[in-house]
Amino acid sequence: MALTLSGRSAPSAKRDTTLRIVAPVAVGVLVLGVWQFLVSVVGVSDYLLPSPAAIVEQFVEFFPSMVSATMITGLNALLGLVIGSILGILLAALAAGWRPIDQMSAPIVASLAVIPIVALAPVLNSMFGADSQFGRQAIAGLASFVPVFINTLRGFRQTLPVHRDLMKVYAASSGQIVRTVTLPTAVPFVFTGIRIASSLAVISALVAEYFGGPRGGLGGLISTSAASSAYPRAWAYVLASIALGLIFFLATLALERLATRGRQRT
Amino acid sequence: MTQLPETPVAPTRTVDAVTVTGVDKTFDTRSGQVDALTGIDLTVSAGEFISLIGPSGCGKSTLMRLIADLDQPTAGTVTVFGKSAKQARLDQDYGIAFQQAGLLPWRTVAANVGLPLELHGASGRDRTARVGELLDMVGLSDFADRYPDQLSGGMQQRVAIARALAEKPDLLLMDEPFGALDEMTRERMQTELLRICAETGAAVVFVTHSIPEAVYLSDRVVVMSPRPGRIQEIVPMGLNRDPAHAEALREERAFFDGVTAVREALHTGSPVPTGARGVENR
Amino acid sequence: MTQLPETPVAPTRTVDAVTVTGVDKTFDTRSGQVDALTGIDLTVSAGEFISLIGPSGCGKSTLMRLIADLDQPTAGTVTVFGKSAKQARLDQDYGIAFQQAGLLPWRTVAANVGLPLELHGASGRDRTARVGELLDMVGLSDFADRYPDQLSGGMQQRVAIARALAEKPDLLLMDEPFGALDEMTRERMQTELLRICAETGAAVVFVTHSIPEAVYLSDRVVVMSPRPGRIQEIVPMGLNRDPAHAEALREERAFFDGVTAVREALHTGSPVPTGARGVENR
Amino acid sequence: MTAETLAPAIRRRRGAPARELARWAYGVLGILVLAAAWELYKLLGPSDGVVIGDARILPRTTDLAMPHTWDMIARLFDPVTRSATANPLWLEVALAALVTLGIAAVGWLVGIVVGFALALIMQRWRLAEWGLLPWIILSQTVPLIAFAPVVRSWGSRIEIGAFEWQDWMSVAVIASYLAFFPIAVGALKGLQSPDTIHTELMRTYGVGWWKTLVKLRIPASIPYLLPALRLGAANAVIGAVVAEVSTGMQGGIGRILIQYAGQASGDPSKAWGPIFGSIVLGLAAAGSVAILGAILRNYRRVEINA
Amino acid sequence: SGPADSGTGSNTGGGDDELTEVKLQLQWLPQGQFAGYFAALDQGYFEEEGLDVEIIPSGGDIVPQDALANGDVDYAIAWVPKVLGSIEAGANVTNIAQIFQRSGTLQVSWADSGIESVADFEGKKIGSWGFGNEWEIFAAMAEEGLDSSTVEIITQDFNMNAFLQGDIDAAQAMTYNEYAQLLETVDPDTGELYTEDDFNVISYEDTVGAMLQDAIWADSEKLENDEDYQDTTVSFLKAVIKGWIFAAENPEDAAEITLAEGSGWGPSHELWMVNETNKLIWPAENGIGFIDQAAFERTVAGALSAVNESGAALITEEPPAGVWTNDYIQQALDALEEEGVDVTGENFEPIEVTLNEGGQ
Ligand SMILES: Nc1ncnc2c1ncn2[C@@H]1O[C@H](COP(=O)(O)OP(=O)(O)OP(=O)(O)O)[C@@H](O)[C@H]1O
Ligand SMILES: Nc1ncnc2c1ncn2[C@@H]1O[C@H](COP(=O)(O)OP(=O)(O)OP(=O)(O)O)[C@@H](O)[C@H]1O
Ligand SMILES: [Mg+2]
Ligand SMILES: [Mg+2]
Repeated sequence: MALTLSGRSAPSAKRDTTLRIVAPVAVGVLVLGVWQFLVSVVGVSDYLLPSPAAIVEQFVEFFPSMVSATMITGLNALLGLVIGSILGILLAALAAGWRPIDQMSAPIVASLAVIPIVALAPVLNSMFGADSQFGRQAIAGLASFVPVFINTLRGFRQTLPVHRDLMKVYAASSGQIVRTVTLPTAVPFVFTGIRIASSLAVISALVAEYFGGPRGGLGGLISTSAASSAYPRAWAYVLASIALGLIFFLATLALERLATRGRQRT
Repeated sequence: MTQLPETPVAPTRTVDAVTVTGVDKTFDTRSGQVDALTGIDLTVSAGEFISLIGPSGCGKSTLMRLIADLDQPTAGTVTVFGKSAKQARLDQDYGIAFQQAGLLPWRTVAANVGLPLELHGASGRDRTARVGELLDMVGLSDFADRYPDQLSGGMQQRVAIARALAEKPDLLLMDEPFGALDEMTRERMQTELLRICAETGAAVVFVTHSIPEAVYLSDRVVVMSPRPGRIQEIVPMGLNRDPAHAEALREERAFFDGVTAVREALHTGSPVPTGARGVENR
Repeated sequence: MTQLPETPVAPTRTVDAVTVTGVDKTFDTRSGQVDALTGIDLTVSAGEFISLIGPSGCGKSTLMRLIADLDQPTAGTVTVFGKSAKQARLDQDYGIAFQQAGLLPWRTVAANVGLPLELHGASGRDRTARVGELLDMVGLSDFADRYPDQLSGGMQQRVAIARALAEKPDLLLMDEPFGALDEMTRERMQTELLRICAETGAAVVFVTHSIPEAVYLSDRVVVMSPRPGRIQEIVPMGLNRDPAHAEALREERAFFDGVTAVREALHTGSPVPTGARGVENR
Repeated sequence: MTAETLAPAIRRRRGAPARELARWAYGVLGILVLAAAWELYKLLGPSDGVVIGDARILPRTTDLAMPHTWDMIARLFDPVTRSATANPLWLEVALAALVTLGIAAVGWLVGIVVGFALALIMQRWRLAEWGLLPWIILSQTVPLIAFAPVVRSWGSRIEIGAFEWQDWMSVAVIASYLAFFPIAVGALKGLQSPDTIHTELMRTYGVGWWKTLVKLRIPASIPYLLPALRLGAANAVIGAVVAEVSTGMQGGIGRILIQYAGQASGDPSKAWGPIFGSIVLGLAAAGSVAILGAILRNYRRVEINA
Repeated sequence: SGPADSGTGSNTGGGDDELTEVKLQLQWLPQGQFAGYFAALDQGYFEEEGLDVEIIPSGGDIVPQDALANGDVDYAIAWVPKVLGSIEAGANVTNIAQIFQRSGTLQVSWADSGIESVADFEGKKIGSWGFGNEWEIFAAMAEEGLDSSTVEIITQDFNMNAFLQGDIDAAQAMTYNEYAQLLETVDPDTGELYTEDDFNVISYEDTVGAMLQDAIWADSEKLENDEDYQDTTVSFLKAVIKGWIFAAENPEDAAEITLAEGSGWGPSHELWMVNETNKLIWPAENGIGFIDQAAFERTVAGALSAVNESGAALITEEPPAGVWTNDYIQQALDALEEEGVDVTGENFEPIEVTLNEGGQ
């Protein structure tokens, strides 16, 4: 079965599409069922691991606060993602155009790629002030910057030699080359970078809330709820943050698909 | 294939299309110098079809790139229609097609064909008209709004040829344009190329690996030998290239003789390991 | 090319190598059913060399995959040396080679050739000996410790052929094995393949797009036509395939006649768009 | 993760020594330029930063917010505290970094085992891939901090004979949670990477899934696995640091990170020590995978950018 | 001289198997705030009582009462209001000793800010650490009719930079820690350290919002059913009391001990912390750790009235009856008094501590 790579039949093609949706849902339901079973029947203490039912109940009860918290954190993540992506693309363009910039930025980008957000959050908070959301946006921006930069730079280097030759043949100006070949080639890579960055932006914006600033975001409420042992509520906020992450992921995935529409697989 | 609206043009220029004189090309690589070409002399008349053939690495592509001014010779000169290669490139005196069609995947067929016109500032109206003409010529009018990945390899190659013809060049440079196609499609494309050349009167420098292809298409076949790349022999073909006759040609005695002549010229340059081989040249 | 230590083996099996009877193959795709093959009947005798030729999509690869038991027919039967295709696969009765050499890039040439032996538990000693023999046969003894990326395309293809021969199969299946090579290398490989076949006495089913290649190599050329894939005609070749004569053959009248015959058979199946075409069959 | 666009295979070239040297020189220059920009902005920028509307788009330049680079460096060589037995800051940071590195390594190994096992299951059964992959992707949107206490609490109940759950194990588990993800995705991509031609070849040899796995899929996965392992190593370090902060484990860099952050009002330069430490730590972890790559270079004859 | 020589955590019995193993969960990193426990360990008081105590520090997300409720540890140090929330969520824990008799929480603003009382918070940016440390603020604000819609609550970092840089108008600060951080910071205008005169200080102890802080919590169920645990509890409390008495009498030594246990503060800051912590404990009218019913009820009342920014109340109903007990602390106090130990600290005198820059 793993080795048959030949074509699949039409009914099975339809079945595949169904299974692709059913399978993950089934896994989810199964896990939730076992979880609920452990808590409500086997009697695993629901103190630390609340039952799914309790979480949903809290989610509903605190729905307005869920929404507002998701908006606050989501906005931070979004602004961070946008700022980080723009910076990443601009710097990548510079680095692609001028090799020394690339080599000079290498150690800095490598460092940014491995630095834990928790390490930078307190420092950035002092630098940008704890009274605004900007520190968090800056953190989400930094986290987004790295994958966008790396992927964009790679994208700028993907121009096919045959396309370069073609442009030379047409005696195209460097502006024309960038517009007609370099940029369109890089676009799918840029969007791949943005997709990878989107999850990072959300997580970073969330974690940054643990280190000070205005309250009301998801991160802060998760910790506040957990600190008073309101675990079902804490997990309800976690649920909201998963939903937020998912929205970001799906939105950027859709963007990526849009950008690569009608492209040849090379 | 629809008939081209314009009447076929006879070659108007009297000056030679390409003149290559004493050209050497050496590449500096990490592992030392590579002599890709030495002492190349070649003249291509206006409207003439010549093929470059030879084993891999003999410098066919390099020679074509020198003519296209995509590389500069280490020694010697290349002139195109009496100008320097660079000037000819800037004047868009030639069109070019490569082994990979090299279409821009994010552009439709029409936008790909119109690319050179767009880059050189042709007005939208003129462009649409010319692109329509060109797509007619290569028989792809129905595919104008498709993207390259929706086309077969042969169709893509036809788009590339249309693009090369966009600015009505008097010289076409083609580097194994049919290399990736299957035999039958290839034969069809060859016939079409001959028709197009007859219609436009352009000179062609055609790189290929296939002896029958070279023989079928060319006025003269330039046989090259490697290490360092030299011209082994130039084999003139005396075939009747009347389009009406094109298909029958492939089964004629003269065609097979041409094949044999080119084969023997090739084998003189690089010895065949086993079996008897002909040493006579035509 | 070194001489093979063993003496050439005459085909020992008396049973036919391949028998295909009334085979249909239909693919279900999203856009509906595709009839890849219909009513295929074909027998390949032991030691016989047959080529499958035909336009792209006519089902050549599909037919070969059915023989190799990489796919199952929708109707009809395929037997290989009198057994079911599956049994023949499990018994390693055939060797196979594809258009891409398909070598494992992380294995040396020797380890690639030895792969099937290794998988079937041959002892290290036996393996080394057999790999040495095979590399001798394809003339790559000096490259045993190289990696595939250090070889030219032709050399890679020779390694793939050596690998296909590793278990001394009585049947070789080859799907456009020389498709990616340049003309000169290709001719050389063809000559070598003939020699190897003569040495091992294996039957060969050879898929190709090149008419001269099919004519040069085969005892019989199976010409296929597309939509749905059928056997158009089986053209027998009566050429003198004595290895000493191999090279001269390409320039003989009989060879060109064979080419013409196959061309015409091909064009009967799929009409040629322009020009006159022969309708006579041999 | 879907159709990750892979760059065409490229051959790794070893640069000439001079070029290599230039690369390093430019790298150092880059750091110096960054430091110079920091100082220049600190000199010229307004002390309350550049504020447009409500947003401070450039940071404050006070010593509290932006200590001098030389102060940060100098602070590394001062003792941690004035107590007589105190180590210099860099040593304290280095010791803590080593502790964290050890834990991250354990987490990384666990992540490799789990990630690879998942990839195998998903490769073997298409249904498993469809059922699990979305959840694996989703798992990375769960904030780590949410379940650090749960892990610690569950762990503390594990006591089998002489084996007792240690705090650092909770940290390692959380580190592995971040590390397994790229490895699972990369390994899956790698295991699925062999061309049809190769899998069919194995089929013509009449061998089953296991032999195909050992002889074909695993070797073929290595070019995909190496970048995944590198990402996994960096993630393991990040996870370990976060988990140390979260569970309050002693001895590691996460602990001194919050401790020194707490002292930043009186000693702003000190807080940068563990930041530098964690960068070095992450680079070391990611760099050590490069050694693995060198050992396995014969398996990377086709280079993949993942 | 003591088991502390081999450090915490590692001395699990070491052959001396008569000792009862006890785990104590702190609510933060090791520091002077917990000097009494570390002193009891260092001075061998636990050992004298037949206990082998492991002190477990905590970090950002470890909730001590949860660790206790889950059976991870035997005793936990935690603030009363936070535990009240946990109890309502189902934690079965009992306050057995109210070590801090007074609240040490301050709201610090600049001297010229005009924030003199909780009522002045209106429309201001008020700092708090979150993690359940904000309930005193919400309770005090509730009394003044303020809530998160009229006061902007901002989460503070681990340090006072947000306040020093003017991001927040009034910062939450513990007398023993953050307030000291302010006093060890150089005023960029004068080049000298800030002094107490530079700040307005509101002490929650003086407001209705005051809540009980560091208390020792035990597992209610075991307390009820497990006699060994009851005995251990009394022994444990005895040793803890002795530890705190040691810290009161020898603040310098106590500071040394916590520094050796891994407190990362500078020496002067550590000493300040021990000294200020002592002030929150001593004098203890009814003996250290004795729970004052009135104070407890006031905490409960505050917790009932406080509503945070997500609209959630800390607790919605009175905690169950068994939430605190003086039984065990009383036994421990009595036993010690019999030995002639002063457990009220009648004569307690804090020392004067001079803070150095950066707490050094
Ligand atoms: N840019 C380059 N740098 C270094 N060497 C080069 C370069 N381009 C070509 N060469 C070398 O020059 C020689 C001729 O190459 P060229 O591509 O012209 O051969 P070709 O005849 O087109 O071969 P093929 O039939 O394989 O296309 C080869 O040895 C090749 O390795
Ligand atoms: N796995 C498959 N699923 C669906 N259709 C298939 C599949 N394999 C082949 N086909 C279809 O069957 C027909 C025959 O294909 P096949 O690959 O055998 O042709 P071919 O003669 O080998 O062509 P080529 O010369 O291009 O290799 C084609 O129309 C093809 O689209
Ligand atoms: Mg070439
Ligand atoms: Mg095929």
